[in-house]
Amino acid sequence: TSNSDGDDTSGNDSGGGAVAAPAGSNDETGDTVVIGFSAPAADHGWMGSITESAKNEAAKYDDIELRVAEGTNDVAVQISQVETFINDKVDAIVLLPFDGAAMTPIALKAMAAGIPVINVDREFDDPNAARVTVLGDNYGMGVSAGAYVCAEADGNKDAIVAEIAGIDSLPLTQDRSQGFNDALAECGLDVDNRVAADFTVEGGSDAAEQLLQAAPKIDFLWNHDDDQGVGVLAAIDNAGRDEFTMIGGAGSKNAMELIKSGDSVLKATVIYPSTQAADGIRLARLLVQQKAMSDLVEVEVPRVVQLYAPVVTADNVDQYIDTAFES
Amino acid sequence: MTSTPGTAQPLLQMTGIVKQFPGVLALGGVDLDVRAGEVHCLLGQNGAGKSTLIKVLSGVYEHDEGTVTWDGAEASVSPPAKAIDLGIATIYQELDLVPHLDVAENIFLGHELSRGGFMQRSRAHREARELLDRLGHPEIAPTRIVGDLSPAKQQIVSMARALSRDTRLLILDEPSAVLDQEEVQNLFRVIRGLTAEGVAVVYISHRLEEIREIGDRITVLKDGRTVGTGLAVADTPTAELIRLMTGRSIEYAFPPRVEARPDRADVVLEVRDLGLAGVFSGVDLTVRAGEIVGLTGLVGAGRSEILETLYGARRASTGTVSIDGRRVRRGSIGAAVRAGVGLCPEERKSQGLLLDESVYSNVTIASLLRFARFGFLDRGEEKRRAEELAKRLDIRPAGVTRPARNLSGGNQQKVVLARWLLRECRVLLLDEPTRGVDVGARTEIYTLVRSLADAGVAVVVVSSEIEEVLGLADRVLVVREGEVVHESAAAAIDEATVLDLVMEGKVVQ
Amino acid sequence: MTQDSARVERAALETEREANPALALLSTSVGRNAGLVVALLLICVVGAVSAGDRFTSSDNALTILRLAAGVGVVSIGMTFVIIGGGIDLSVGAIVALASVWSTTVATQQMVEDTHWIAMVGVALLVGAGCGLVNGLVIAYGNVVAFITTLAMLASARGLAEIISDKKTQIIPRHGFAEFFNGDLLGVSVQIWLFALVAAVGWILLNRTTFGRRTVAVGGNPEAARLAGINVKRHTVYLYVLIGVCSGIAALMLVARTTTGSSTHGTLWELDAIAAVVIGGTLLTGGRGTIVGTVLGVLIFSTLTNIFILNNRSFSEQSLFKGAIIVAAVLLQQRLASRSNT
Amino acid sequence: MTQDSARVERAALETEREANPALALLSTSVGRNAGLVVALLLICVVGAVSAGDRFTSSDNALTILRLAAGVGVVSIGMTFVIIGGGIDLSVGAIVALASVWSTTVATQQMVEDTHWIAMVGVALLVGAGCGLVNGLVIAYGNVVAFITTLAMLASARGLAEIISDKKTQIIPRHGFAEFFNGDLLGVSVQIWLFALVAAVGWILLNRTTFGRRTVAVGGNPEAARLAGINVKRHTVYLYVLIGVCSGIAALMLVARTTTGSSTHGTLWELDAIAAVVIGGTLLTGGRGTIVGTVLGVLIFSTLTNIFILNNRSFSEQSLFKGAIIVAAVLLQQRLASRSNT
Ligand SMILES: Nc1ncnc2c1ncn2[C@@H]1O[C@H](COP(=O)(O)OP(=O)(O)OP(=O)(O)O)[C@@H](O)[C@H]1O
Ligand SMILES: Nc1ncnc2c1ncn2[C@@H]1O[C@H](COP(=O)(O)OP(=O)(O)OP(=O)(O)O)[C@@H](O)[C@H]1O
Ligand SMILES: [Mg+2]
Ligand SMILES: [Mg+2]
Repeated sequence: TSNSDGDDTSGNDSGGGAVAAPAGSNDETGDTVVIGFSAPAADHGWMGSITESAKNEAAKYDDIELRVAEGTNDVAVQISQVETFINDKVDAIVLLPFDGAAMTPIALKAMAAGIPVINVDREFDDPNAARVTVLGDNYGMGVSAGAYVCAEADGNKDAIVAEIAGIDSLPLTQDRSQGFNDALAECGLDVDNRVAADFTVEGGSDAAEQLLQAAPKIDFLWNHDDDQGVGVLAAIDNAGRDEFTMIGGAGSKNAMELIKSGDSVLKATVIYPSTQAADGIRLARLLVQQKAMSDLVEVEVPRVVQLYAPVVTADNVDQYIDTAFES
Repeated sequence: MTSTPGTAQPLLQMTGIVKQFPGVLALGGVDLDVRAGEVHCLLGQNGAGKSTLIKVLSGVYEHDEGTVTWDGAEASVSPPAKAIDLGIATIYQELDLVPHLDVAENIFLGHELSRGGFMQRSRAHREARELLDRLGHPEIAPTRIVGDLSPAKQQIVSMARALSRDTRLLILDEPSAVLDQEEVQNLFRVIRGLTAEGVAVVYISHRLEEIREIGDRITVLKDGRTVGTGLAVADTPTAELIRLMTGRSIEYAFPPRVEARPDRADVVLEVRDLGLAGVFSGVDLTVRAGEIVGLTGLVGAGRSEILETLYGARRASTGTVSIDGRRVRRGSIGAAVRAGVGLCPEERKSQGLLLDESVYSNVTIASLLRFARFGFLDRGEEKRRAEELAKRLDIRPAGVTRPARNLSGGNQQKVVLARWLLRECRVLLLDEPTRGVDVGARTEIYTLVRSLADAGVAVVVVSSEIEEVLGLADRVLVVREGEVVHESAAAAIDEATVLDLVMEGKVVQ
Repeated sequence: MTQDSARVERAALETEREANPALALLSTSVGRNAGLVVALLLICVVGAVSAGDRFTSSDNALTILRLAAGVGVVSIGMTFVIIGGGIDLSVGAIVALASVWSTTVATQQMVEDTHWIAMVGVALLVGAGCGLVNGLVIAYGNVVAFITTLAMLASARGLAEIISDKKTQIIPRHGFAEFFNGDLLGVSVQIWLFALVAAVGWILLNRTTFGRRTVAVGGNPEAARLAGINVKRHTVYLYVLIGVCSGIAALMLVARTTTGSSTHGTLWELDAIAAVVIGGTLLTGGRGTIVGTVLGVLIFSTLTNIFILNNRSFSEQSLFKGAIIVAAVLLQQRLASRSNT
Repeated sequence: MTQDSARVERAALETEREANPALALLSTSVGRNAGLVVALLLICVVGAVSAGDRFTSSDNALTILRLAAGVGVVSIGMTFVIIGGGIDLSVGAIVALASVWSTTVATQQMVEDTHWIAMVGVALLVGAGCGLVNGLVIAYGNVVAFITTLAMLASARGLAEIISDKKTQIIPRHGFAEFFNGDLLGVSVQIWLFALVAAVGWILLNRTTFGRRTVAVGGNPEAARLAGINVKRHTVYLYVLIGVCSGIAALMLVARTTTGSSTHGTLWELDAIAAVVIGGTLLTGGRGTIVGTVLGVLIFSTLTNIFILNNRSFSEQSLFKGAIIVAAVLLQQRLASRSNT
């Protein structure tokens, strides 16, 4: 998984002191690195956890000075934040853009100014705009969810599949849906009802209520995001429906607890690591201090790191529950 | 009466004008002809259709039937731009200025002096300056923001605007309502100058003395119909005019004062050293039960402010107000109302009425608690009481559920009076109670105020009409530039003396 | 000229009404909002045709009403504020703050020690408190309502985020959710609450001194003041009222989602204002109806429901929603007479 | 009562002004917005103290201005609409639609065949077209501006999503971005554009018949009509004007991001209205200043910048922003005399 390299939980407040590291290891304190960090507005748990885990990660190192810009969903404001980082001549910028394509020109400008940019989650449209790209696997998430449905449907071609997407206009949502559709097509299924929410609890609840009304019977329901999932589950509870299997997305602690307990319609969730930005921070530090990734032979940090999207079920939930984020 | 209207062919002829508002026949066949160089007066009670007629004439409304002949040819005057192009300039009853533009900009609004869309500001200022000088008001700076001017000065600006175009017919709808006597004389001087140049003037007023002074011929409207047209002013006695307007004979006079009112009546209102920084100072005033005290002075002397301050609508900077011997908290209308004070404000529409609300809720608004149990209103009772008052004050039309907006000026004034009658107040403050009110209603209001006083109410009246104050009040205070310069019994002073006091601050021999 | 023609139309209707008893009947309460009723019926016809009995089922009707309930409660408060000549952009943020505050560990501790009614108290107090601040700044600080409540929007949401640390706070199971999310006579308590708030709002606006004063304060504040009404104090009351409504809406949302969150109620201010304005309340104050607002809320939620039943994309929904809103208002204008029900 | 005390104050100020030449000077143009200038200076002092020369550097000043530019251009248009008695909630959506339309394959094909000026044409036409529809519905359909433009918001964004299929559309490299995102005399073209639009707006409002008529139409529409002004037509012009401003802002955003997207300009309507209102323009129309709006825009973008520099969290920023907005308005009220520059 993404956090297999000894990353501890984002929830616990271990941040503060430096990690005592043996001489010569990557964790050894080096020259102070100033890192600018900017991400979209923390309007849902996953995004909140992104910023938080970045901060916690930075706090572990005495040689990182992190500058966190206000989360924003306005590209004009986010561009301005990056400009400020450039003016400040920070050593590296970790950027989770609201819109990857729209942030490309300013990222290029930063790179041109000699500041390495670490692109997280939402990809730029120009490979030169980032030194390193840390990606979740949105398409893969859809595929994992779809494959899980196919396996559970077990050949039943009439199974009714519903989908509650996140913010429809984001490419990541489109990728997830695409992956889901492609995987379902493999076993002859398709999405019968689809609504989009907005990653918030309230949006999830409204969308689910309407969806349940529109589809009197459902066999499988994939909900892209466990934050809005809290609302979705509340709506399902209210409607008194339990005839279907629900699959979540992102992998919140709350969702995993429900999976573990087994007494809810939520039987699985597909992980989308919220520690990407923390990885970005680490990579930025390594880059600036001209170190490499110690588990790799390479003498340079790689260009792309793509994280894996595993499915969590009751069988393997214990393995993941500690690294899950709180919504 | 300066020029003799000579030409046989009238400049303007309106025949059989019909204007129907849904549910109201505002004009039911009106004829009017106006000759170049004359002052043609329009007379009629509130709601007779005078304003509607001139709005048809200036293109604001389109008439349903009838013809308008201009200069011998049938003409269409709607929309306003067309009327303006013909040379018809109008000063409407409701002020029609833009508050945040300056004087010059208001004067030239709609026909701005401009080149290629850009304002020629210095030229506009120069020409505005000339117009204002011509109107006898050099003190109004063309760069002043109109909203800061007093209503009287705003009226002057409207006038300047009318003159800024090439005018052949000037329409004035109750221009004197916001002017004091001095200003009215000034206005007449300008009108005479215009008629001498051959401009025709249509003049609307409820003040018959003015008609006598400036008018050449008169057209009388009643209930949207012409009942007399082209009457020469000189040949028509006032009684006849009133009979035409009202259909009955009313004595146009003030109700008789009860002479030698005993001074022993209780003092109800006592004002000591009242002042409002920068506006007025040192006002002392004592009003006994049953007494009517008049405040007069020039427009802008500060009379309205005195009333508003003692009512608590403005926070006095000095002095005290006591009702029945008890001090009233400063700057609190609530306290004043609870102590039994009521105010009929100067601007009926903007300060007095909730125009879109029904008559009855306008009447009961100051006494809501009387109709409430645990906050719930008894609307039936409200309507009943309002109807009673409407009957007593003869408010027409009778229905109390109509919106106040649809009432004529005089009837709107009665609605505000009814509000305080309902509250049975001890002190009644009236600011220009007969402004824009017709002869009939005016007499009714005088009678009403007097009967209230006789019932023990202490009344304070502000009016710019000296005659009215002298006729109605028992005692008169003359206010000049924020100071009371004279106080005496109304019987002991005459109009000329008051005028001297108002103008000079002392009696010139 | 808009006003003029409206006035003329109004007068026309009045005359007609006097002549025609059927019209007179129509002109009472609901009839005054005839245009909206017709618009809503038309929308329902479209729903029935396009989605058949999936739309017409009583379950679906309840779904629409449940969706309408939260914003509906806020819209009732908004009706008062707008009639009173104000505006409140902070309702959504107040909903968020109240939802967060009533789901904190401390509040939940309190609930455990006493009763879940403590949560209700907290939410209502938070709402009333925010409303009080708004009202005081507007009435006594003379800051325009738009700016004051925009500032409150930013502050309340910021505070909600700080309190919740941007986490979604899930409430433990106790009587609260059971009550607020339960059923009564087969209808969700949420819907009952909406109905109750609307009914109380109607009575308050049409039958009490408070309502009469609200109309006066919004219609002509200067005249209201000179008639002895304490306009400033009344203005404060109005904002406290909408604050309390926001508190109630927060409780409903907490029960429905079993969570408190700083993202709750996002953009509800726009939804509420839109519902109020489409319901015929003048944005300039002085005139408006509760019935109109309720119809406005229902029109919006029915539209959303139909689009989802038909599996239409959100984009198409947006595109048509715009056109339908304008059409509804035009209809309303043609048919409606003025009223202050 | 607010008005009354304002009047008294005004009168007092006028007398003072006549006596004191320094005050007279202050009362011209910028002086009329003295409160805002002071507020902005105070904010800058806070910036300089807390962030040192990271704040005061000229690079940072340019960053602030670049951030202000896009919303700034829209705010200038909004100033006209609000002074004219209207409101426009659809500007953000129009920005999105114009950005999408000017970056479609078809438009880019056109650009290849002719010149990148074609993109400019498309964006301005889309903006003007949306504004025209808004204006016609408001002026001739008598639908209130709030509802009309709310409907346009939904429709325009919906259409933008449909056209772009919700994908971010990236423009190929040609002269367009180079020009609109380039520098001129060391200052970004975006800033020049904002300055240009503000200057043209100032002249238009203060020195042309169009501007004076806008004040008249917003201040007293009936009087404007009686003076022979075609109020309806003028209203249409105003919405076309803000549409064109939105088109310009769209071009600036496209150049900055090299993309067109249906999410561009989200909530810009609120930012623009807030800047205009904080700049002293009356929401009820009839009064307002371009200088005030520019100051309002700068206050907001400087605030944002300082928060970025100081590493403050979003939540704290929100919390303080609210308080600062109210404080700025109170300051403005204390210091400002009225004006119509
Ligand atoms: N826009 C309107 N809609 C409906 N009725 C109207 C309208 N304007 C005027 N009326 C009615 O038409 C009649 C004539 O009104 P008008 O204003 O012309 O009277 P007036 O003679 O000018 O009265 P006053 O002396 O009070 O100014 C009145 O009954 C009035 O209520
Ligand atoms: N809008 C205003 N702005 C500034 N000063 C004003 C304004 N209105 C009145 N004033 C000032 O207040 C003082 C009193 O004016 P006001 O017109 O109320 O007196 P008044 O005697 O009641 O005259 P009126 O007959 O017009 O009511 C004057 O000095 C005037 O200049
Ligand atoms: Mg009249
Ligand atoms: Mg007065």
